[in-house]
Amino acid sequence: MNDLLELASDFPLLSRTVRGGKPLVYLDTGATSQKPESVLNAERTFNQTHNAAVHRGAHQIAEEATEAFEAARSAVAEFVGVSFGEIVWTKNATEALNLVAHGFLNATLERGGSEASRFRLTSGDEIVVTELEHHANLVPWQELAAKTGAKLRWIPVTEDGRLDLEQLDVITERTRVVAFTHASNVTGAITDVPRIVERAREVGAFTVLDACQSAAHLPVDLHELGVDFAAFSGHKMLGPTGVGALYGRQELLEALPPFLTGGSMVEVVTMEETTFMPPPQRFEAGTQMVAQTVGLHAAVDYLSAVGMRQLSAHEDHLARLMLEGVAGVPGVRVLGPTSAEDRLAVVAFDVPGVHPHDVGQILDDQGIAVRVGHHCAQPAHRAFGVHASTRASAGVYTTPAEIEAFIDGLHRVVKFFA
Amino acid sequence: MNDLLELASDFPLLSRTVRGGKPLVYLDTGATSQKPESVLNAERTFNQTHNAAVHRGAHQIAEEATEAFEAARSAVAEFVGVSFGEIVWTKNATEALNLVAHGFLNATLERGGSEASRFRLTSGDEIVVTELEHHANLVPWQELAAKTGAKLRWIPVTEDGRLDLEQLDVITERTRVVAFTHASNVTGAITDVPRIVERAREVGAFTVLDACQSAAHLPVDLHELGVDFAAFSGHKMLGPTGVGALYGRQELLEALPPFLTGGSMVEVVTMEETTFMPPPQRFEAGTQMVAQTVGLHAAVDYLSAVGMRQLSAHEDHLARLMLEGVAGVPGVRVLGPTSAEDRLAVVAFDVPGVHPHDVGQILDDQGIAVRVGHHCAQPAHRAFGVHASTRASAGVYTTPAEIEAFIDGLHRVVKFFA
Amino acid sequence: MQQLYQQVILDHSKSRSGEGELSSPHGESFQVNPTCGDECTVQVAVEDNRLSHFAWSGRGCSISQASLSLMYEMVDGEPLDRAEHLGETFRELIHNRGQELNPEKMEQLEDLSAFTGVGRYSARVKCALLGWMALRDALVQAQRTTSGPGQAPETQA
Amino acid sequence: MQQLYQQVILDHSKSRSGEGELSSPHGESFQVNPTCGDECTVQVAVEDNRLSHFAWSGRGCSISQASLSLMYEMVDGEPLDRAEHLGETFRELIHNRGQELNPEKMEQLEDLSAFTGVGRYSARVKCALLGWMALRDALVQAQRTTSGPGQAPETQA
Ligand SMILES: Cc1ncc(COP(=O)(O)O)c(C=O)c1O
Ligand SMILES: Cc1ncc(COP(=O)(O)O)c(C=O)c1O
Repeated sequence: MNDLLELASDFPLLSRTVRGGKPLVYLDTGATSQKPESVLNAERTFNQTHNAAVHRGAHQIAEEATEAFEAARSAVAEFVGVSFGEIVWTKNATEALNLVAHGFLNATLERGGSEASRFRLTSGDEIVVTELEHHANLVPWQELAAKTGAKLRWIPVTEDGRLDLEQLDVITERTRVVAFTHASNVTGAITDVPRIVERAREVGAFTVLDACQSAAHLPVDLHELGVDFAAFSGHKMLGPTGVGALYGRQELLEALPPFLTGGSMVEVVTMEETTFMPPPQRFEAGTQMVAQTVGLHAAVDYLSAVGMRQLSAHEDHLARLMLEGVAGVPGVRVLGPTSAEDRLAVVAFDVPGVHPHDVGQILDDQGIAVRVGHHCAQPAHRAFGVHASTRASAGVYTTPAEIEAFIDGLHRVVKFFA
Repeated sequence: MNDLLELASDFPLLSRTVRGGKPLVYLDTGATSQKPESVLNAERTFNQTHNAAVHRGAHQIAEEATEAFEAARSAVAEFVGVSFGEIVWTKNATEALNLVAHGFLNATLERGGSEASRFRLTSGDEIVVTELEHHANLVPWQELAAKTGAKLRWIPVTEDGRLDLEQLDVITERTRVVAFTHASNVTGAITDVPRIVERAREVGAFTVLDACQSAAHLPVDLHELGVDFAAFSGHKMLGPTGVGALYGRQELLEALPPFLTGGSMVEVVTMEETTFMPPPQRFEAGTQMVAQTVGLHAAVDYLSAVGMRQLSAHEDHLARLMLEGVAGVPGVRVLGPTSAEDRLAVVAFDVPGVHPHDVGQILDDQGIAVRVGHHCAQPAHRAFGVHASTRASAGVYTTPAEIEAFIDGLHRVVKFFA
Repeated sequence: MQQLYQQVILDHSKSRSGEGELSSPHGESFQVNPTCGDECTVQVAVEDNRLSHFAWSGRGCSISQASLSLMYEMVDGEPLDRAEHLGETFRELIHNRGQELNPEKMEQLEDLSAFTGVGRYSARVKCALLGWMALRDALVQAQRTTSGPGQAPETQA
Repeated sequence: MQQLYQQVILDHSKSRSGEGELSSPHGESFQVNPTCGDECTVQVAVEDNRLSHFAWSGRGCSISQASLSLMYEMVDGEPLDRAEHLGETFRELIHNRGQELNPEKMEQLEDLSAFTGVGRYSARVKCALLGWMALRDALVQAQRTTSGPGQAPETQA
């Protein structure tokens, strides 16, 4: 019981009501998290006091802005267990994953010089993804495959919504990239990362981890996990919208050709040609989301103060309550593991005969906010034989009472459409 | 005199002091603008009350977030004189310009189907830029040229820092794209857009306008200007960092292949392939900078309430004061037009024998914040025979007294290093 | 919730009138709601400026299915201009944020007036209109195909 | 400002000792400060573990030029380990946010101690260190090139 955190009062939005005075039960953290007051304050203070162009001005405010911006990089790097220079700011995880895929594309188009040759793809090469991926970690690889002639293959999903690691032999000597999720935003299943990394290393393939769902809910040490690249988003981990990050192993970032080009990532520019800065600047073209990185800094400070182990134990408890509760609603099928082991408090389910839109609507009417649809993972839904589902997902601020309200609400849904 | 606005008190940061109690004189608006309280409040209110994933949830907060997000699009579209569906959110202007360049690249790589064929480039094609461009509107085109085999050509700069429109014949039947700035961030010169558009139309080339500097300082009507694409950044126009926009003529956005791929921009996704949504969603992959679009909405409301004509008259007056003042400092050379006609209140200059870093440092010591360096426009500086310059730039909140303080400071710089 | 899920909507979402396929339609449109993957296909045949045959298939929520089913009942066999006019009025209703239109229009809408409450939920607007978007699109196509008097395609229900 | 722009800095930014070019250096490094386009090239020759010849060229602000000029005076002809050690101490000083190091270190730095104030201005740190980055890089190269006793290249000032 001392697993349980009581933090909701730190989050201003959570005290609001919806649909005519009903207390809000926010179970859509898997889509985007709410932000603690400390994050909102950090952004505001930056904007009111230190806002200026970074890495540019010689004036005091520009120096302060630069220091705040780089301090944020340092804090986020430490939070995920990597070095300062291995964190590249992006607008979201999607951009981070596109950055890596375009690095391969640009190398294949012979940009980036000889050190980029290790990223060149040919039609004999293969890219491996998984059937559980969010579209953000699938479509960029489809595009890369289409443009380079490389072939896309994938690790299938098991009946209980995990990656089928019996089928790791889809990773072969032809595989150049293995892109996979740390935790599914549909099934909540946590991936056995070391096993996939081991297999990828055997064949010399690069690994790209989608850490969007894990970074906010589990202790994540990317160096320890041994992946080559990883992506995550600020808005899912108590931070602002508009900021995300790419992790890349130092040596790889140094060899990867740039993606977006423009100001602040160049060394010498003539009309004819341009030389580029070392990473991470090489990948940060134009004015960055400075205030948002400062907000994300406050977010990881908040998470660290709570403690990621404590947080993950709290959510583990909530996952158990959710799974038990949903199992008690007649007919409802969970898409994903039905036990809480190696699983996030993200529960997607199907109510036979009732469309998720209708499930969500009746819950919303009771003040319960869940997500409905395919959650940007159509192939995963197809694997379960459904087109859409309803998903409840918890966060650091979620309470057992809210899970209870949700389960009650779900019973009412079934009754309404009976 | 009734040109003059007195708005500094709306901007919290401007009341701070620097370097041991000296009042701040912020003349670095060309790099990034300060934000009025109303913008900070709009973002905060959104985060505290309406924050949710947009275009996804069925719950009330998600509906509110979606409405706020699309209302921002509508306000920004109106502000620059275009239709709702012609505005695509990006993280900054740099991304917007890269989006267009990558649209051409992707079409050339045969993405986007037959309707994208109008964007395909071959080695016989030419891309025209100008010597005055910010790196953001130069390097992406260099990259596109290198990847497609198209040739890069450019309109040179005149001695007084304007585009040399006598040399418009660099735009020929081979020209497919003409990318140029609406106003230079170095010389402040405002471009005669209709003349370039007319020439581009004669030869059937697409036009891409960098409206970064103009959008915050002049009335801008992109439909009237007749350009095909345009880019601008929120942080330069009183809005938050982390948000910018691309304008694209409806018909062209409809034909342009996507750039970033992932969630929220797809229709049907299978493991093998993906179909994409119509614009603007097709270009908005992943979770967007929602709170920042809401901030930008408040920013354009603020600018509209001031009135862009009023604002531009105010800045015209400031430009005159700056130019007169700088002309009175012995030896100082302005890089750009020395008269205030067709010119922004952006004045870059060279102090012979004193490096811009040192100029900026002595000004900073007096509380005056200017920018030093090449301002992301190395070729423009090269055209003036210098490597760097000092730049003072004004905004809606700048006062004549601040310009005076700056001119006094500049006299002191010259004395210090005499 | 009763205001949104009127009985006629719940009934039609189950009974689904007009579900089927035409063997050789004059016009056909496939529409998808990208948020949820809901899809529908509408097929039409046109004769003497009337919507002589109509069929639909699809999957989706109660709102979208009921909308298609009621659409079938309202437009099948009707003059084209009446079908189009009805579509306009229905769109107007759904965009009216939960408020009724004037009594005359509400009367024209007949059972479709049950959808009034949908307008209060902006996320559901697309559900109610998906079928009508498909109808409009299918009719545009049909008008292109049928310059002279066409064959009447048969329904395979 | 007098604290930042010490007289010795202003003097050296004008006199620029050691500006020139070696005809065949053992090591050479070009560095650029991307913010402002400032550049420098440092060339070194190494003999018997001493920095036997040193020359630099470049353009930049008074801090960067004075730093190169003083560097020349401090390291030209010195044993390699002393030059490297001096670089370490100087870097430490510049990163010390405007505070002096311990008296012993300040003494070692001699005239370089005039740069103490630069550390207070984080935007200028790079200016003060650009030359020293080039020196370190050039020495790494020289150590690669010179396995045996090399030719002494001549200065063309
Ligand atoms: C003329 C011009 N173009 C493009 C840019 C790039 O804008 P951003 O850095 O916001 O992408 C800037 C500002 O830095 C600019 O002044
Ligand atoms: C597993 C996973 N990957 C990727 C993403 C994409 O993140 P974003 O939309 O912030 O780019 C999400 C969230 O939408 C996600 O849950």
